[in-house]
Amino acid sequence: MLRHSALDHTLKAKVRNPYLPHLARIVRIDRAVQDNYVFYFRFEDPKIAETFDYNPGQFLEITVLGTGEAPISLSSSPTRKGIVETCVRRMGRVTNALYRLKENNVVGIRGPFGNGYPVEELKGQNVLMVAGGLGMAPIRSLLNYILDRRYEFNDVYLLYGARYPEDLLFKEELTLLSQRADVNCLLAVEQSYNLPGNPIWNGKIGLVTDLFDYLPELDVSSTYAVICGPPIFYKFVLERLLKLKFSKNRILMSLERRMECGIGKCGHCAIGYKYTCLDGPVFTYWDAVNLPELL
Amino acid sequence: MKVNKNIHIPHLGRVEGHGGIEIDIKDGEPIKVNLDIYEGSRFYEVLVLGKYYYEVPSIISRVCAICSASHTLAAQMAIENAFGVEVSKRTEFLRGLLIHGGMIESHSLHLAALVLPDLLGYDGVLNMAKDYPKEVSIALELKKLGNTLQELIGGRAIHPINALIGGFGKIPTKQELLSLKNSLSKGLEHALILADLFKTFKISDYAESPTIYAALEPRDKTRYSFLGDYIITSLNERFPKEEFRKICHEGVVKHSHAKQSLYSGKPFMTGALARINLNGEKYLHGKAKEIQEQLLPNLPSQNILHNNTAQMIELIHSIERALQLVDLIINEGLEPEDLAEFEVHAGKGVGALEAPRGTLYHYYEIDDEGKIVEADIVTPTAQNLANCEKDLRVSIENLINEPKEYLEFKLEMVARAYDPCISCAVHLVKLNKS
Amino acid sequence: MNKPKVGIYGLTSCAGDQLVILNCEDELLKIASKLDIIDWVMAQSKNDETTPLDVALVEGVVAQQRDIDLLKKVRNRAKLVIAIGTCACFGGVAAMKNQIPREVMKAEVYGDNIDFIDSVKAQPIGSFIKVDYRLPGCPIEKDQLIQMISSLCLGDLPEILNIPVCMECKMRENACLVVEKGVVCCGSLTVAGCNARCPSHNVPCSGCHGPIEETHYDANVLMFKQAGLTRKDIEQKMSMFSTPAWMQEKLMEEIKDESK
Amino acid sequence: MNILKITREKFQDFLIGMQKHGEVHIPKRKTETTYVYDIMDSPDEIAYEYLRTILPVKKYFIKPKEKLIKYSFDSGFSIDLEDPDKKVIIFGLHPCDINSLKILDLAFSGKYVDPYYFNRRKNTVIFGLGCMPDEKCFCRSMGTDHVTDGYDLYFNDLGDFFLVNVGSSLGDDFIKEFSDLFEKPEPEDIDIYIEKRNLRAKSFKLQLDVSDLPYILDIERESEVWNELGNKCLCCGSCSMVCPTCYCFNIFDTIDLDGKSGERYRQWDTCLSKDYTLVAGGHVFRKNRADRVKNRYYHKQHGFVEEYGRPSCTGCGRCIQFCPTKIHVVEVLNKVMGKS
Ligand SMILES: Cc1cc2nc3c(=O)[nH]c(=O)nc-3n(C[C@H](O)[C@H](O)[C@H](O)COP(=O)(O)OP(=O)(O)OC[C@H]3O[C@@H](n4cnc5c(N)ncnc54)[C@H](O)[C@@H]3O)c2cc1C
Ligand code: SF4
Ligand code: SF4
Ligand code: SF4
Repeated sequence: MLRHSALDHTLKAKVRNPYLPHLARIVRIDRAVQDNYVFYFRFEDPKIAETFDYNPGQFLEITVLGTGEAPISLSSSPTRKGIVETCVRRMGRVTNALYRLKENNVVGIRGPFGNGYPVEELKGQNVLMVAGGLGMAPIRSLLNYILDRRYEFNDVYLLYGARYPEDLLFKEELTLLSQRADVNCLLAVEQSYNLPGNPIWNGKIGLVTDLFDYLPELDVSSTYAVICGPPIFYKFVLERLLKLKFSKNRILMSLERRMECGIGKCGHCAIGYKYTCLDGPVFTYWDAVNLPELL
Repeated sequence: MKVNKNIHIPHLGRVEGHGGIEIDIKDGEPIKVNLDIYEGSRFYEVLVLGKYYYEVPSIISRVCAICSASHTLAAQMAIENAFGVEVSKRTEFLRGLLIHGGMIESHSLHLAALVLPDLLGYDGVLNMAKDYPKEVSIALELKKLGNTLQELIGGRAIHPINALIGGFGKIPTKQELLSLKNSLSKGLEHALILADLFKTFKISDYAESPTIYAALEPRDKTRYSFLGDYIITSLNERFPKEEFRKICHEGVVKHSHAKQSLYSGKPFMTGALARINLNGEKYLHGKAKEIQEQLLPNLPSQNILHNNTAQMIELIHSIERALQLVDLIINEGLEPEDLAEFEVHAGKGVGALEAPRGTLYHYYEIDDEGKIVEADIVTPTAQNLANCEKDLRVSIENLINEPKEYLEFKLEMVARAYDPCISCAVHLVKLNKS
Repeated sequence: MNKPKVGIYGLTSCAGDQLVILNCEDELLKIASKLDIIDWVMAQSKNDETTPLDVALVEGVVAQQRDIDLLKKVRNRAKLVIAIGTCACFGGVAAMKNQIPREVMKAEVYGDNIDFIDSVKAQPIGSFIKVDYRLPGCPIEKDQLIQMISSLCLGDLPEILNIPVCMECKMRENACLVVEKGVVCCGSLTVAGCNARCPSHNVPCSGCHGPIEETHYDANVLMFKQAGLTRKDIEQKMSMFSTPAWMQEKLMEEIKDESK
Repeated sequence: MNILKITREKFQDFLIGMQKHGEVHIPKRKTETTYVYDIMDSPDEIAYEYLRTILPVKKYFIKPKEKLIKYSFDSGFSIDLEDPDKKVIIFGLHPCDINSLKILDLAFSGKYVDPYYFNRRKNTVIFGLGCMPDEKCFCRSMGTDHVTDGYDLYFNDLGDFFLVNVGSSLGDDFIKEFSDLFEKPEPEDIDIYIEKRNLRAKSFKLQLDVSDLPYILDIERESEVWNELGNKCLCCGSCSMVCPTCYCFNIFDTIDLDGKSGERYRQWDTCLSKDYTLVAGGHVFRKNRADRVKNRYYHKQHGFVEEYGRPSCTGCGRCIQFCPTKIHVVEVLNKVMGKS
């Protein structure tokens, strides 16, 4: 065990305080999807704004002043500096309070935290991204990262499903993407009412798992599956992936746990000896199977 | 000119609990004068039946928040009386301190939030604060002092938890007591400023009428006190507290959830004015005595509006006495002490003390197992109800030709002068149990 | 949000929670400047009884028809209804003997043949209307109240930590009364917030703040029985006061289960 | 190692002398069966016989409730340490207590270092005190019954005198400062120590074999023992509060009445509480009490071992003494291992 050292304590007392948020200003709120707004932030300190770096799949701790803090995934890509983007679903106290804020209001941001996706490992590989509902938030970060360095990756697939067409996050962006030749982007909704006033849904109707049928033959030994969605989504998507004979450590999934500190101290997100906030939120399926309670 | 009026004040503002006044005047005669009480019934006497004796004080404290310390102590004293428990001197001092805390809090709340706005012409303390910030902040400081005291001794400002049968759970530390003493000295200065303001008021006399007064005779016959074993009245009678039913013949009144007390068929008054009338001249000392001589030189007073003046005098007395008690307690030592020991057996007991609004009586009958078989609680507000209706009648007679709104306000003032605690009044007293 | 319009109401109660508001001596004037209190019978004589309210604070238990009427009126007027105090949240002391019919109680107290007293079984306000937030306590705690008012002014409501009194008791480094003296203490069943007031005064908790969301009656009954207490004792002591509405029913179930 | 000796009387003078370096805290008796660490008014209050305080020394480093930051709508976030330079000298830590700090050091270091913890760590002087185990101590089984570092000075109580080990340069400075109070031990003194040491070694009654405990726990996840335990546990959290190595906390914000500024606090939490794993939408990951009690044992004896190579339990026996329903960690684990 560590030997007691006064010097060590003195040095550690002087580290940058990881609990201290930076101020950031809301520069834009995209209210396209009800209760799933996209917030665009810019750090007040220009130096931080320019240098803030992260991995796709990492998350922030966002403070609404006077209310509290919540962990929120980054949706933007580190390849596009200056603005950080998050997609937030209105769930409870903090998220409600965030929805009360307007453009030009300030929030506090700590981070980035968590491991994020192993992008270096993904390079030169095929990447199959599968997202359900709000799971698109972190996947979008990876997607944009890949698009910005498209040449570093092999074939890229995105399967994304939501309940209604109105619920699709980043819809415009993704619709444009489906027209691109270098990405295979497939969207599906469970139901479409084609309500008057809403654009007509010409896409696929069904579950996200149905989109697997439209995929070409995959070489699973050189493909990573990156998946994110609600619990029930994992159940069915994993079934499909295993049927395709993916190795368990080629399936990357994001997990959600209660977090208070985001830095591996408060204990809430610990599963066995893994901290979702440090060792996750991205885990391989192998880890997931071997950490009891993980799913 | 014959006057016909119907006065109905549905929510008597700024009193504890829910009450109203209903008055019908026909041909210049008040034919109906009701002090209406419609706070819901909580059946406290039934709630405590079958409960163990030690649960009673904290249940009964919930009869009324502002009198919660008085109720807790009265219940404890009644139960100790039933079992023959002797408490230590220090416990008695601490209890005294707790009572004074309640008195300081209650009197300054009443004066600040209710009486001063009336006398100065505001609808409430919050509006009055705009023009009289100093007086309001002084009154709030005093109120806080009473709460600090109750918190320290009782463990909580409302519904004390530290006062127990046989003693106290935790004894305050010397440091805490010394800092309390500091606050008390400052409070005394504040109270005297408030008393100066009182000197400038002319108290009107439209409600004045002959009244019978009743209060406890101080146990310690050397000074003004809120503890005593004998009831004395302005009819020069004196009887032991165990005979409290003599004075409190209670009857249910049709319009109200409370009961009214009559003494020999007549209404009577208990409370600050009764205490000052009966005990003031003889037992007050110090600054309280000086202030009494300035504010109420001619005792006894028959004017209920003087009840507020009497409260002002008592406020000063309570602070002075609390200062003495702190020293007495420190002298007794502050070591932890076990609760007084006693044997549980069947018995009956009465606890009586002077609560801010008047004499409070608790009576319990306990069985061999220590469970309550009968309970009876007579609160000051219940005792005062009949007298209040009498004073309202007198006021109407004197003010009959005044405009309705003015009359309403003056009547409300009479009701408020009693500082009625309606939650207390509807604790519901047991009667004709077969 | 600009100054919220607030009404403060007392149903059948000891007025303790309203008194706690008045007991915020240091903050009272500030509170008055942050909130537009337009209806508060206990503290002011001119009251607005019709304007819609942003927030209504309701104290007390429903014990008579008049309370139900007032409550419904308040609900219709107010965007947010907040129950303050254990009576409003859970029924409080007054609900202790709900198993005894009101008729019998009336007769006991007022004598027979009295028919004018309007009284219903004592119930928390949630039995009649939707309640948006609960601030328990008998009476409520000053610091929690002020935190709630501060949050309200921002348009929020504060988070109430759903932890038992035991945790606060240990945080204050008290010796556990159950371990040390073998008495019945309701700490583990009761929601924290009082900073373990009673155990810190060597007095067992009687549950005045009401239940935590998840109350483990089974384990408590088991524990006290092992400590040699009889079923009757446990029942009596654990339903001592304030908590009866929630405690007695579940507790009785547990005790019944035990006898199987 | 530098070994010295000090008589009991002079030791008291030493502690009084230490008061000029900061607040001296000592174990004091609180009630019939309990002790607490608290500030020393006089050395006569020291309860040398004490074995365990209600709250462990962690209370000095992560307070039950402490302010992390303050914020204002105008000027943003800032750190607002109360008394950042306050020096505290704690006397009386037994080996398990000193080891508990070394375990907390691990938890509060790592990728992100907790500056609040280490600031207090830096400002605190640790004086150890030897002990004689009772029937609730099982530090020997957890390997925490002795220390060779982690303290500034260590005092072995040998009746009329203490044998003193110097564990840090700072400790050495104190010895120099009070050199007239300390003396060189005689060989007989060392003999007395060895005798006492042997007696102590024989005095451990409670035992837990942890050699393959993590493995056993792995395969006994579904053991009936956990359900029995779940039925008995009140989820009161007392065990976590008193445990020297339970460090979970909640974070919450307060806002001032003026609506312009506020503070962020952390407060001890426990994995026994249902809300511990509650996420938005109401999902709770450990719904059953059994899962929660089990989690506490698994984190100490399994998770921590995988992470740091040793269990985080120090065998201090606090959770045994303060569990209202008499749940006994060693009995439970022995039962899981089939040795009831
Ligand atoms: C790594 C990670 C990434 C996330 N990314 C996103 C995202 O991109 N977009 C999005 O909308 N949501 C995301 N969430 C979920 C989001 O954190 C919760 O919805 C949010 O914390 C709810 O807070 P609230 O105060 O609004 O809800 P409430 O229900 O009022 O919260 C109550 C309490 O539970 C805690 N809590 C509740 N849910 C969670 C949770 N899921 N994780 C941690 N603590 C929780 C809060 O700290 C709070 O103390 C993410 C969660 C995690 C762990
Ligand atoms: S300890 Fe229990 S009874 Fe006492 S104040 Fe707290 S919740 Fe109420
Ligand atoms: S689990 Fe129990 S014995 Fe182990 S360190 Fe914690 S309190 Fe002590
Ligand atoms: S102290 Fe005992 S009853 Fe309380 S949570 Fe811990 S194991 Fe359960």
